[in-house]
Amino acid sequence: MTRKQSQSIFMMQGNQACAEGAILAGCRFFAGYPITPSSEIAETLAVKLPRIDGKFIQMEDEIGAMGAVIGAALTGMKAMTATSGPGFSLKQENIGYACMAEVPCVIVDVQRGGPSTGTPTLPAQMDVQQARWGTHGDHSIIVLTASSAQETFQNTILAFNFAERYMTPVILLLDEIVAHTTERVVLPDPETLEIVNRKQPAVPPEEYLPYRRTDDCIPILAPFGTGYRYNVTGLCHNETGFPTNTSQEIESQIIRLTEKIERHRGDIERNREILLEDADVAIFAYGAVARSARSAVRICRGEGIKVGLIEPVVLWPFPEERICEITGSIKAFVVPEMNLGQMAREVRLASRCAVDVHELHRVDGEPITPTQIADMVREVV
Amino acid sequence: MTRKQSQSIFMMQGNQACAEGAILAGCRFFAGYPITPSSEIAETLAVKLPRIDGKFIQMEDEIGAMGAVIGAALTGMKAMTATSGPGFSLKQENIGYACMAEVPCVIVDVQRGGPSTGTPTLPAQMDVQQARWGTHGDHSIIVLTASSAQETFQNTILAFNFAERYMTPVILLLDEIVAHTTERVVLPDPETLEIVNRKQPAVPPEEYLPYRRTDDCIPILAPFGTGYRYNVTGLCHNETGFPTNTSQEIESQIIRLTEKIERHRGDIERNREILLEDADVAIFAYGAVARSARSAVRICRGEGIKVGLIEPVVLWPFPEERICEITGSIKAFVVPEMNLGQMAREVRLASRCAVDVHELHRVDGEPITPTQIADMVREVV
Amino acid sequence: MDRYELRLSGSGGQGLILAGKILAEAVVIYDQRNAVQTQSYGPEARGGASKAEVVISDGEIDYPKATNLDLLLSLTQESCRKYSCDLKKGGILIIDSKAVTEIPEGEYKLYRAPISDIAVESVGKAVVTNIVALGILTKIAGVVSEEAVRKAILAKVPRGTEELNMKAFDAGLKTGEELLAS
Amino acid sequence: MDRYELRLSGSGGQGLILAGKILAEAVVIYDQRNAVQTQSYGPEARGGASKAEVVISDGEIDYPKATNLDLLLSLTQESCRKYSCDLKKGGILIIDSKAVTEIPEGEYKLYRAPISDIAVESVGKAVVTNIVALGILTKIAGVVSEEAVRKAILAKVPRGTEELNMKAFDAGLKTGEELLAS
Amino acid sequence: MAGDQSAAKQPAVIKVTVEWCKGCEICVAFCPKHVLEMEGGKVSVARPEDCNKCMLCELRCPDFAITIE
Amino acid sequence: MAGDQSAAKQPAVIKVTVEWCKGCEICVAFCPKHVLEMEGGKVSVARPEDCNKCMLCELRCPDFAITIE
Amino acid sequence: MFDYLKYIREWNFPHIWCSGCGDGIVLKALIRSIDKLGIDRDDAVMVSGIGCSSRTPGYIDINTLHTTHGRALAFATGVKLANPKLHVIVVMGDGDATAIGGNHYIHAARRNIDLTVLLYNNYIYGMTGGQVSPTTPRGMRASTAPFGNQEPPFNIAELAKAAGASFVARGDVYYVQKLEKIITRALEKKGFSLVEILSPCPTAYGRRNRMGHPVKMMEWIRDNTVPVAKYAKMTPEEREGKVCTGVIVDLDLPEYTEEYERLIEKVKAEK
Amino acid sequence: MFDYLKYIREWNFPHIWCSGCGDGIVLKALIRSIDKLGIDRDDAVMVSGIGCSSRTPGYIDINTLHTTHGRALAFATGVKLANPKLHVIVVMGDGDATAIGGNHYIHAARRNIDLTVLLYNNYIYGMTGGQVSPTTPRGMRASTAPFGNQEPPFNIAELAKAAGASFVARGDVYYVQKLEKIITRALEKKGFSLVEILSPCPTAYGRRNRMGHPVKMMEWIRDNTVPVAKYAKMTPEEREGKVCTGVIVDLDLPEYTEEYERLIEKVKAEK
Ligand SMILES: Cc1ncc(C[n+]2csc(CCOP(=O)(O)OP(=O)(O)O)c2C)c(N)n1
Ligand SMILES: Cc1ncc(C[n+]2csc(CCOP(=O)(O)OP(=O)(O)O)c2C)c(N)n1
Ligand code: SF4
Ligand code: SF4
Ligand code: SF4
Ligand code: SF4
Ligand code: SF4
Ligand code: SF4
Ligand SMILES: [Mg+2]
Ligand SMILES: [Mg+2]
Repeated sequence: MTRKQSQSIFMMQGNQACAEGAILAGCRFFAGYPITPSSEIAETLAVKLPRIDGKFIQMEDEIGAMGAVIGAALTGMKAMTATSGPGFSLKQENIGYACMAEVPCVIVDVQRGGPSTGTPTLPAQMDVQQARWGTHGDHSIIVLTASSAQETFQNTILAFNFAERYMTPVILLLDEIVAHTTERVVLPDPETLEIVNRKQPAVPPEEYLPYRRTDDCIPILAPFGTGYRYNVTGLCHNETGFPTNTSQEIESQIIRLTEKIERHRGDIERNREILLEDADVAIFAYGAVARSARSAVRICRGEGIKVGLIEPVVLWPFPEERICEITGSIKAFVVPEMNLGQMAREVRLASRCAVDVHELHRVDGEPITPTQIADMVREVV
Repeated sequence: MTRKQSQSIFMMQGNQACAEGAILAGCRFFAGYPITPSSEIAETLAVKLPRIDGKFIQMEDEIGAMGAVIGAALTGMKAMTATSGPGFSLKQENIGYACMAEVPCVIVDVQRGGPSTGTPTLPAQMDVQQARWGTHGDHSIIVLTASSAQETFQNTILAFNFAERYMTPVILLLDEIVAHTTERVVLPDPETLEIVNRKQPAVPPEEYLPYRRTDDCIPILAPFGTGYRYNVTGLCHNETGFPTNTSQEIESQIIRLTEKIERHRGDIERNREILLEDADVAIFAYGAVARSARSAVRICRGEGIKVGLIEPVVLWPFPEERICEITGSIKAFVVPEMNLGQMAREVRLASRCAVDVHELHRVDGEPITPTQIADMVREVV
Repeated sequence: MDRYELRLSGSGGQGLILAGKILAEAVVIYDQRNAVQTQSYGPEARGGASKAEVVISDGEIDYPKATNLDLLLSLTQESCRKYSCDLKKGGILIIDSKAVTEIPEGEYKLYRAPISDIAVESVGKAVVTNIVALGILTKIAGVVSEEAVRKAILAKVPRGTEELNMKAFDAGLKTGEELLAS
Repeated sequence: MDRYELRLSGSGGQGLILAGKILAEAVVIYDQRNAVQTQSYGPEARGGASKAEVVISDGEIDYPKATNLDLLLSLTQESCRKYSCDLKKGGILIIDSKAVTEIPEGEYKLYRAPISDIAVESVGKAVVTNIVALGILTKIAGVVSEEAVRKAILAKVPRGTEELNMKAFDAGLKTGEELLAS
Repeated sequence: MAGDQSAAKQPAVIKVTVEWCKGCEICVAFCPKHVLEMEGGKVSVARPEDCNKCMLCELRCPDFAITIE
Repeated sequence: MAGDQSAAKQPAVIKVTVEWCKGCEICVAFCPKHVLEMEGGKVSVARPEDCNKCMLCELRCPDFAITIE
Repeated sequence: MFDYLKYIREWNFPHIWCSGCGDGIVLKALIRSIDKLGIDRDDAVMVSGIGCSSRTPGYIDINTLHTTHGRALAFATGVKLANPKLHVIVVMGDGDATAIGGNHYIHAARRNIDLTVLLYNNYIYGMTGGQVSPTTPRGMRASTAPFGNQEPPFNIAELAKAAGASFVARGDVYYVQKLEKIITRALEKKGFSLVEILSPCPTAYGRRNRMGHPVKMMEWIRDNTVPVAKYAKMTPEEREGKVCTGVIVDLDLPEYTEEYERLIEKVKAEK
Repeated sequence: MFDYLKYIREWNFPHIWCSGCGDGIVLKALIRSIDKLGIDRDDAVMVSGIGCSSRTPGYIDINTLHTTHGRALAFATGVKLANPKLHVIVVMGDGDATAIGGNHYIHAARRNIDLTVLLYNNYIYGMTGGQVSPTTPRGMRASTAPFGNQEPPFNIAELAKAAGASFVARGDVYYVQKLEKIITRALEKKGFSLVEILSPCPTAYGRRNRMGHPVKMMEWIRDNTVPVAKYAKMTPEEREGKVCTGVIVDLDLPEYTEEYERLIEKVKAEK
């Protein structure tokens, strides 16, 4: 990573941009376990964190890394881990713990092809459903993505902000192309960044209930060591944080875990839209594929084809309403993905099957090209 | 478990029925790690397997258990493991390995409430989406369920048969009610059971390709030690079983993993249907909830309400076509689930949003009652 | 019979789960009717209140839990307090009169006997309280044959304790008879 | 300029990834235009053929991979064989004439020089082959300023090796000039 | 051991939190002075005057149910 | 050590699989008789006549690229 | 009179442990040690896994963290590294620590991170109803070893020692004053301090192995534990069936979080 | 002339390992041992995890199973227990075996299941480009220990010993004839047999630590390994920086699958 002297322009990989974003978001703890194509995130933070009093630890495995991140987060630190598919699978149990105990943290999954070891160095987008459903039990979760190093930088910050605001693990799903492409990143003046820090209790310890049922459904967890002695558990628990076996308390907790995300869709959802106003066909694309989709829009518009593009920044909660709205004004969706149609099914569901959803799959480890997308758009029109 | 002398009628829990089914299906290897509410499966097999030259091992953790099962299966044995949510999450990486390497085996997940440790002893159906998407990477998978001890017995056998026929891990999803309810089970004469054993190579070792691209997409893996020396890997591989980086080979493999299940939907799908012919409302229910749904149908029919019931035995691949057909003749679906609507979304998708899908959720650790379902049916009519 | 629901309740370690299993097996295996048996797991099952439920029917039993009890057996005050509200109108409540002193209000038939004392008196051991209770219940509920329960007990209790348990069962039957008669 | 695609290819350990990074940084940081750089990872990167790609443009660069090459640099026979088919008509092929003896067919402009020999001759070390190649390419492609590349080299090479690398770069520039002239 | 003696002189106050006692008998079995007994499944202080305040019952009670003052 | 002597008498046949040799120099560096040399990044057999058939080059070649007969 | 109430969460009592379960005895010893050392409750964190013993956090009034099965040491590593000022006490069962948690166990020991580990060894999986554990002695019965356990057990303390722990000890709930002293030393020690504690499970282990009564289990401990010093002098035959208690390892080794602070200083100085 | 071709999958050559990587040297020693013992290729199974060393199965013509990272021993346990007639050889890297795979490592050793384990220790994560490993010596550099590793490393062999392995040894690729002998003994041993092998990684470890050239790494091994017997007589100061090689443990202990067969016999007799 080299910096231009006068301005804050850098050349960096998506993985490095992620590390930079984390630091500016206030992340001071990273626990990880190396895995291609995510390792540069760890490697960058191994160099940078100690310089700013942060802590970097390479744990014995991904499960331990996820556990350490949660432990650190409970002391009030902003904490993160990064991995790829196999490690993401291993982290699932503890990600569920973070959901249940409502511990803010960020998990980066740089996807590879799969299942299993699959194609460790080739791009894919095969973990998008896993990011939503990978852990057992009912819960909701926020999942972001990014299509460039610049967006990776920004969305890493966003991920931390969401984690802190909603007291929840947030997943950042990248792909190998975004992670490993070195490109221009403009780092803004840190002062100009919106940084969210979790709420602190406003009541004295005697009155404090960590999981108090509030209007916004979000708990306030005091950092360990600040005089608020409470209990954190992965068992169903009540407002005090102690385990419960009472049906009402169980129900209220499980529903709240989903509600606290669902209810704030308005704040969470973010889409980047291009030329959708008059479009007949809408491309739905994310990650590196969105880049190709942008080119495809340009190509097709050049040919007079009315095509637009929606790029969700937040994959989950899925932008149901927006897709539904768009459905009203278009004739078809085209959904190119480096998987076998994992998000296309969501588009179909959100569009209430009112228009055709054309799927473009690529699972051979090669990126989807602008031409491929343009071809399908032409076919569809 | 006590046997009636003259006939083969037993009283047993669903968990015991699962163990009995496994034995009759030919399972001779169990590796597990204790977890409520699944432990009785292991405990039953710990007693029974050594008596029939089978092997039981309690591994150090669920990850190891899943690994041992795959290793055993590759020697030609029928092998199984059983767990609950937290363990199911941990097994996901190696389940993905079994998908990728196409190793037949059965994984039982007796669901608890969650996420995380949740409610270890209370019923839930919160892992149905995880069963489909829990591991990273694109793949397809067969997931069965059961609503009684008798069905658990039968479907365990079915699970082994599917595993052996399609060379794939098969998941049996139970719930705590089915697992722990002691009830009557009639064990059929073993001779009358259809038992499938995986194919053996028909060619000599020199001509043998373990992952040869066949019409039915299903590989033939010779047991280790029988003279066919080949390689098994979780990396993308070609017909020989060796790792590949060639796009065509990668693509062909990833697509085949899904194809081999999708193409055989006709053989795999199984639904139990009640009074759907003239129904205005169809209840879609599975597991213990299906029992309550049956009562609800009886109650409602008694009141003259035209309601029917579809109980999928196979949850994944989801019975899309059948749901689509049913959609044509009904006005609404009612989907009661002990989760927040995980299968309801599939019903909605399969019905192409053509009729209303009414969701009935219960996540407080209590079973859904017949009355609850009947009430909703009445409301909907 | 359409559906007969029983709940045996007390504290963990009183052997009520076993009693429930014996009852259900008696019905299914020896009386050749239908029954399902469930029980509480979890922290509840350790120390605190514990319960076993049996639902008996001549048809299929869809919903396996007992929610509208025909009969409740309570060996502890706590379990009686907790579960008596689930008794249907006109249902049967059997209590250990030594343990349950606070009798809940409601329209039910009450039978009380010093069940654990009877166990100690009949065979000298409190461990068979569950079997004594089973005898009382068999008599009072009248939904399962004595012979069937007897066979089921013999099939399920540890070898060497058969006689002891038979004695306890007989003592229960006798108590049940007396209660019915009084 | 709309889009200019380069690929630097050879074998793992020849420093082509670094060369690609230097080139991209020169364009972006010092020439203040746009560029993206990608590379091959994986088994390929170890031992076998290795490649770094740079796409240069004045606008946004959506698709980051080079598929229709304006310029291909090949330092090994294997990489030349593998990648030359991606050269666009009229594109530029620069090869190390010692390593690549089998010249692929096609409509392109061919430049050959004993690049690694030049490295050894100019500074006595083959390790700077990548920088020599960068010099040649800078001259021939004409898409990045010499000054920018020079600065980028200085910013990226290990401390203490600056002079060495400048010499190598100069040797490359000179070779490039000669090639253009010839 | 003057301390011991003076302590022994003052009679021990043995407090039992009955609701917490689970009747494990550990305190009873290992009381060197046989001060304690079981009664109705719970501990009962039968001979408080014999107590030597060795504290062993308190130290070993798993249920925080018995204390010596 | 008659065996050794007679073996030494028969000149060694040193076979190199050039396509497999990755030029690590291990064989060259540890050949006690300096039989081998590097040439163009690969091993080359410079002085076969000096070889004492100690086999060390073969044993230590990571690439199955050199054998002694 | 020692005031336990100050340290417990009275509202959660009576606790869920069975009659005669040793876990409550350990908790009391720990409380007395904390009190003796004057550790501020606000600065103390207890981290546990899943199991009967791991329910301890529910009862002690400090910062408590009940994690996932086997992962307590990983969470605890995060807590401690993030805020080295906290006293971190880790509570685990034998299954939790040495079966599913075995990897975190050896790695936390290797790093010699300053955690005080109380490992309740009851030779069984209590919480889940009596399955075999990596510490179940050979021949003993468990629900998943119905014919007697045929696997050799771990020597938990030796494992910690080989992995690099700076303090390794073993105590039991019969000799409870000795246990308290050991726990106090472990709390004082800077570095990974393991205290393995023999804590009987009459319900899941005792009943299956002819020690159903809590008193029998206490007697077993009384009769089969031997102080380290004495054990050292015993012949292999004499050692058969005996368990040594006391401090086994006490070394001065660099502690992980202190080393980390040193690294930070070094790196910042270089910058 | 030894015919390696009989045992290798020639069509996969040249292998993926870097120039000077020690892994190929180990493979050859293993092949010679297999040949010497006359093990039938059809009855031999190699199980590996993920890593450079774990790519070995691609090159040897026996039954081969390349599993997931760290889990080789779990898969191998399944293979061996299901069919005890198979010779099961497990190949793992230091990260694979002792980082993510640490739990399976200690448990397979504890069970003393008959697996021959070749643990390639190159002090680094080779495959993923040079991250620190639990065996990286203090002070050495890795991509995730850019200021020098501050964690103490495992003594892999001591760990296996403490966990219960019946055979523990260490070899290296410089003294390759000795290595071959050790591997042969390990293959012959009935029980869990660990051979830790110092196998250099010039690319990911050497380059970062002033040993970029394969020859330098071989020299390091030559100059810093000491035979067990000699090591035993050295003072702690003399031992500093040295690694002992040879057979460290060789005990007669009950083997797991044999014990299991005994259990089956017993249970069947009881029935
Ligand atoms: C991932 C996972 N696997 C399994 C379990 C089930 N489980 C809960 S506690 C436990 C073992 C308890 O044994 P131990 O650690 O010895 O603690 P004890 O109850 O004996 O104190 C198990 C297997 C779980 N909760 N999570
Ligand atoms: C679950 C999982 N985590 C991480 C990885 C990435 N990974 C592959 S190999 C490896 C480590 C390799 O090191 P080592 O085991 O020492 O083998 P070497 O390459 O040095 O021979 C890692 C971390 C993976 N494949 N799977
Ligand atoms: S203090 Fe000692 S003597 Fe007194 S009651 Fe307790 S155990 Fe007995
Ligand atoms: S030790 Fe405690 S719980 Fe046990 S009997 Fe005595 S007072 Fe009761
Ligand atoms: S056999 Fe020995 S002497 Fe001959 S070339 Fe090889 S290493 Fe040198
Ligand atoms: S040891 Fe082998 S690979 Fe290395 S230089 Fe010699 S022949 Fe070539
Ligand atoms: S089951 Fe065992 S360990 Fe658990 S609380 Fe009961 S006695 Fe204690
Ligand atoms: S990276 Fe290291 S371990 Fe991997 S092949 Fe290269 S030298 Fe060997
Ligand atoms: Mg235990
Ligand atoms: Mg390594």
